[in-house]
Amino acid sequence: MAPRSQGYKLKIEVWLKEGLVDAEGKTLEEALVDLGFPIESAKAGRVYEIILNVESREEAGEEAERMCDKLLANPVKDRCVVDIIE
Amino acid sequence: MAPRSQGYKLKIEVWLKEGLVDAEGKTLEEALVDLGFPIESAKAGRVYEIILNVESREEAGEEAERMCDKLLANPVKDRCVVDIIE
Amino acid sequence: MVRVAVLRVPGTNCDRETARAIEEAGAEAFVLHVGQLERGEEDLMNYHGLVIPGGFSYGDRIRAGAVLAARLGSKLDEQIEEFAASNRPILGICNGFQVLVELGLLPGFEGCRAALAPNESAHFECRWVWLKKTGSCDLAIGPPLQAMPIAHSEGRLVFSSPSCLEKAGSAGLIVYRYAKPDGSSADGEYPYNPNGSQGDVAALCNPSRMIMGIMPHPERAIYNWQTPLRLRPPAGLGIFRALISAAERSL
Amino acid sequence: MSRRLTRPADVGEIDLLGAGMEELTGIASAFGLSLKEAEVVKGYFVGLGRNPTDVELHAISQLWSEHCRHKTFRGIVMDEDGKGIVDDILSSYIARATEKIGAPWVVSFLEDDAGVVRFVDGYGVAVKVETHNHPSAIDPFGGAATGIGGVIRDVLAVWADPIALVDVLCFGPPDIHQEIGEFLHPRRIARGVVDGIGYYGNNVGIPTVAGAVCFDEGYVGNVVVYAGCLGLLPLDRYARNPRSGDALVLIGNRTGRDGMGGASFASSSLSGKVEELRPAVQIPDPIEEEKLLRFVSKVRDEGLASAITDLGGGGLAVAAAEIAGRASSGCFLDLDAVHVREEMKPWEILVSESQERMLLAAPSGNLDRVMDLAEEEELEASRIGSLTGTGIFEASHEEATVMGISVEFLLHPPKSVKVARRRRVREFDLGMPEPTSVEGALLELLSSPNVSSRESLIRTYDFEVRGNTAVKPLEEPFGGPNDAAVIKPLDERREGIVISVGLKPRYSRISPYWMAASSIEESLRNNVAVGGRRMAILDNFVWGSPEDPDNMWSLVEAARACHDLAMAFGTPFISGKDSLYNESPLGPVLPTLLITAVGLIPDVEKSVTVSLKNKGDSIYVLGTTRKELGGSEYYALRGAGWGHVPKVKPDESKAVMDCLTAAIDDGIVMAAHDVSDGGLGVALAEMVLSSGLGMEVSLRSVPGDLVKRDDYLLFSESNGRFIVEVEMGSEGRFEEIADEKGCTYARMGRVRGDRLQVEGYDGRTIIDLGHEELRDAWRREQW
Ligand SMILES: Nc1ncnc2c1ncn2[C@@H]1O[C@H](COP(=O)(O)OP(=O)(O)O)[C@@H](O)[C@H]1O
Ligand SMILES: [Mg+2]
Repeated sequence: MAPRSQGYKLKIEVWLKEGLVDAEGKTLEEALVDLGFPIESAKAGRVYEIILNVESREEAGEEAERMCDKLLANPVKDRCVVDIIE
Repeated sequence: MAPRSQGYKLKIEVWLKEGLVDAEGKTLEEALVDLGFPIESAKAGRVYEIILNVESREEAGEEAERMCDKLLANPVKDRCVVDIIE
Repeated sequence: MVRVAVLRVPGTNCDRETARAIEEAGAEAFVLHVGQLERGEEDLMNYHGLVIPGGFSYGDRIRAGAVLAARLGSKLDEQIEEFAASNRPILGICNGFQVLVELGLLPGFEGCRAALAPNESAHFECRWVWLKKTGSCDLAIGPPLQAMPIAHSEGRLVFSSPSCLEKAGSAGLIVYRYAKPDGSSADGEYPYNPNGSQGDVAALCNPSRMIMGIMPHPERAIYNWQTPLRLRPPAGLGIFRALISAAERSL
Repeated sequence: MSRRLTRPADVGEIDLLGAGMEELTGIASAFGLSLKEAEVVKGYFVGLGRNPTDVELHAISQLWSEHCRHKTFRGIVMDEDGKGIVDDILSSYIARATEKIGAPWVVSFLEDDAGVVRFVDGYGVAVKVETHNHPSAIDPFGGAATGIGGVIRDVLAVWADPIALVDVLCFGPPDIHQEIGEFLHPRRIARGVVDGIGYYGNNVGIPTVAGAVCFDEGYVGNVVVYAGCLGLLPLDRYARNPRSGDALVLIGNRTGRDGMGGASFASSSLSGKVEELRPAVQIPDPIEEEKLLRFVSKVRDEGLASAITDLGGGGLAVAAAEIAGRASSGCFLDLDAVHVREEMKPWEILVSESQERMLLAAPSGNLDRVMDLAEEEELEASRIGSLTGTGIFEASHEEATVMGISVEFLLHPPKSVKVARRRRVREFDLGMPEPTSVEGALLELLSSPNVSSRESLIRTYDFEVRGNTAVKPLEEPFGGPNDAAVIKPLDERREGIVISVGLKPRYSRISPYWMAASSIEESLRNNVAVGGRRMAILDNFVWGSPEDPDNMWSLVEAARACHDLAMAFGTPFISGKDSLYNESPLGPVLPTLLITAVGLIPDVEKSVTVSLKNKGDSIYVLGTTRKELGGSEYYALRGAGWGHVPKVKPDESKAVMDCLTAAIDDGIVMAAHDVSDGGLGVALAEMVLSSGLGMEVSLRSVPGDLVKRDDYLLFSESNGRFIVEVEMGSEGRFEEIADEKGCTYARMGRVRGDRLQVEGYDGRTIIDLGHEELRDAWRREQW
C-alpha cells in the first residue's frame, strides 16, 4: 500500500513516565553492562509508525494526540512523543 | 543518574524487516480503524534510549551497531535504526 | 436462575474455567463473543452479572487490555454503562482487571485514574501468592487470608497520584493486598508482592461496590486438587458466590 | 496426464527431458534432491512426455524432504561391507514394538499427525512432540515460538483440544566466554527460546507443564528445541473419511513469503551465515492460533468435516498431498483462491510455510456452515479446491493447469541407502580420588547448570491456565522439582493424564544404546513417581548427518534400544519424529533422544509430589545403586569422560515401579522422587528443599554393590531407583508390598527436624545442611 497523496507519516513513541520503574529498561541496562558495554543508563519504549489520511499537518498532530489518548498510551503511566515525519 | 560529560545519548529503534508479518502493527491498524481514525497503515517497533560513556561520536555509532547485533535485534528479522541525539 | 455473561475476544483464554467456576458457585454461565453483542445477537441486559476473564486479549498488543477496552469502549459503551447503572456486578480477572482499568471503570472515583504497568521483574510470572483482605466489596467474600495463583506480565497497579492510593485504602476499596504467608504485609517485597504493585494492591473495588478487578485467578483456586497442598483450602469460590449474590438483586 | 500444461508467465518450465548428467546434477542440487532422486523424477516426466513446471519441482522437493518423508528412518542401512543392517528403522524397531505389544488402548500410532491413546470412556489423548532446531538457531524467539505453534496444530489435526504443552531444550554451556563464529551465545539463545515458548503458550492459553533443560558443549553450534502438545478428543468425533468431491478449505493466516523452503532447510546443515537464512524465518501469531483452535473444536463438535490437517513443513503442497493420500485419491487446488498477504508466484503459494493455517476437507453441503464458523471466530477462510477421484495432484493458476502429478508418486520417494560404521563400546572406570568433602560436592552439584533449579524459567510459563493442572511442574511454595505433571481434563471425571520426559544425551558419548535405554526408563520412572501407569511413549531423535557412518551407527543403536526397552516395559510407541542433519561447523549435535511418556492416574487427588509431608515418616530407597558414574553429573563436574554408563535392568525396574504404584494406590506414600542426575544426594536434597521439613538418613543400608565410597553411593546415576516417604506406621504394609513385588528396597531413615543430615557408610555424619544452604546452592542463577 502506498500512502495516498494526502497521507502523513507519523512516528509515535510511548515511554513510561518518569518516576515509574522502567523494568524493561533496567533489565536491558544490566544485560548490556554484562556484555561489557559502557552504559550509563537505558530506557525502553514502544514506537509506532502510522500513515494517516488527513488534509493537514495540524490535523495529523491532533489525530496523533487523540490516538495516544484513546489507545496508544495510558496517561497514568505513559508519555507519548509525536513526530510528524512527512 | 546524570550522563557524564563524555556521555552520548542514542536512540535505537528496532523494526521487523519488510516482508515479515508485523502482528502488533496489524492489530493496531485494525483497532485504530475501528476507533474511526483515517489510518492508511501502522507498524509497531521497539525503541531504546541509551546513554553511553564513550569518547567520540564515531565510537558511539560503532557501539550502537554492536549492541544491535549482540542484544537488541536479530539481524535475520530485525532492522535497527540508530540516531545519535547528543 | 442467575445468568452470568463471560466475555471473550481472540486471545481471551480463561473463559472456560471461569464459566465452570461460576456454575460451581450456583449460577448459569454463558460465554459470549464480543462480536455477538456488537451484532446484536446477544443483549447484555439479559444477564445479571458480567465477567471479563483472564487471558491475552489481542495478545496484549499495544498494552495489556488496551485493544479490548478500545473495542468495548467504541462499540458497546452504552450497553456497559446501562449494565453498570442498573447496579449489576462486573468482575474483571487478570486481563479483565486490565480492561476495567483501561475503560476507566476502576478505580472509578473522582480525580483518580490507574494503570497496570509491566511487572517490576520485567517478565511474565506464574506463582501462588497470599492475599490479605483489606477492604470490602460486594464481589468478595472469603477468609481474611487466602492463596491464589497469579499469571501475568502487567500487574503492577499504579495510581495517578499517591493520594489516590490513600483514598482507595481509607474507603476500603482495596479489597485484597499481596501478603506474606503469616498475613503480614508484603510491603513491596518480591515474591510476596509479585509485580511491584503500589500498596501491594491485588484487587480493587469501585465506590458502588459492584465492580471489582483482581489480578490473581480465583477460578484456578476452586477445587482441592487445583490447590497445592500447603496452600489449601482453596478460597476462590467465595468470589464467584459473592458475584452471584450481588447479581441476584437484579433477578 | 498427457496434456501439455499451459504455462502462465509466472510459472517456469524446467528442462528435465533434455537434461544431461551435468544439468541434472544442477537441477538436483537446486531443488535439494539427490542425484538418484532427480533421476527418478526425470523418469517420471519422461513417462508423462513433458517437462515439469517449477511448481511441480518445488512440490516434489518439499514432499521428498527428509523432514516430511523420514527418508533415513524409512530407508535401508548397510554396514561398510555392504551387508544389510536394517531396512526401515521406523517399521523394524519402533512400529514393530508397538505392534508386538498390541496394547488395546492404543487408538492410533505412527500414522496421523499425532498419536492417540484411549483415556476414559469415549475420550482419547492425542500427543505429539516436534523439534524446531534450525529455526531456533537463527531466530531463537521466533523459532521456538513457531515450534510450539506447529505442534499445537498437529494435535488439532487429529481433532483434539490442546490441553498441555511440553518443552525440552538443549543449549551450549552458559559459561562459555567467547562467541563462536557467527553463532549466538548459548545464553542469548536460551533467553530467546524461553521467551518464545512462554510468549506462544501463554498467549494461546495452553499450560506449559513439563519439560527439561540440558547444557552441553555438544549444543553450542546446534541448539535443540523440542515442543510437545497433548490434546483431548471425543473419540466418536475423530473424522478421518475424506472422499472424492469434498471441498478443501484453507483456514487461518494469510499466506505470505515467509518460511519458504523450511522443510528442506530443516534437513540441511547450518552454515552460520545468518543473512542467507532470512527466507526461513517464520513469524508466530498465537492469537491467530487461538482462533483456530476454537474453530476446529466447533467444526468437530458439529461433525462438519471429513478430514483435517495442519500446514507445517512443505506448506500446502504437503498438506494437500497427505489429505489426498488418505482418501486414496487426487486433489485439485486453485492457487488463485488462496488468501495471500502479498503477490506471490504459484510455487511460492504452494510451499510457503506461513504459520497458523489448517486445511480442511468437508462435504460441500457443509461448506456454508464451516465458513460461518470461521467468521464467528474472526478467521479468514477460502475454498481452494476439492478432492478428486483422479489420483492426481492438480493445481491451477490463471485458469491454466500448472501441476499434475500422481499423489502416489509424491508420497513415495525412492528408498535411501545409508551406511553405518560399527563402533565397539569400551567402558572402563579409572576411578576418582575421593573428595575432601562430599557435602561440598553435593552443593557444587546442586549449583551445576544441569541440576540447578529451573524455577526462573518455569515461572515465565503459565502452567495453570485452563485450571486443570493438578500436579504442577513446581512444587509450591518453594519451587521444588516435581517429576511429572498431572492434568485433569474432564470435569466429570477424577482421572488424570500424567506427562513426563526422559533425556540422557550425555550418555551417548559412551553408549548410544544405553543412552536410549536410560532415557526410556527415566521417562517411565518420572511418570510412576507421581502415580502414573499404563504408559505410552514418544521418541524424538535429534542427530547429525546420516551421511556420516558414525552417526548412522549410533542412530541404529538407539533405535534398537527403543525397540528392546519398549518391549521389556510393555510401553508402546505412539508417535515420534526424527530431526537429522543437525550439523554446524563445530560438528554434529550430541546424539539426543527425547522420550516423552504419557500415563494415567485413576484419581488425581492421589497424585504424589516431591516435598516431604510429615515429621516421623520413614524414608525408603527403592532399587539398586551400582558403580555407574559414566556420563554422570558428578564425573562431569570433576572432568571425567569415562566410566560405566548406567544400564537398565527392566525386570528390576519393573518390580520397583510396580511396588511404588501399589503403595501409592494404598495411600501410604506421602512423597516420592526419582533418582537421576546427581544421584541419591541430589534427590534427597531436592526433597528437603521442596518442603519445610528435614530428614535424617544413612547410606549404610543402601542396596548396592559399590566399593565403600560415600561419593559413589551418593552420586551414582543407576537407573531404576526412587526415594519414597512412607507414612509413619505403614512401614510394615509398605515392606509387604515391596516383598510381594520383588522390589529391592531399604529404609534409609526418617523425616526429622529441618535439615538434611546424611550418615556415611562408616557412621560419620557426612552431610548436614539447612534449607537456606540447600536452596541457595540450588537456585544459584546460572543462565
Ligand atoms: N521417529 C519416529 N518415531 C515414531 N513415530 C514417528 C517417527 N517419525 C514419524 N513418526 C510418526 O509418523 C506420523 C507422521 O509423522 P510426521 O511426518 O512427523 O507428521 P507431521 O508431518 O504432522 O509432523 C506421526 O504419527 C509420527 O508420530
Ligand atoms: Mg502434521
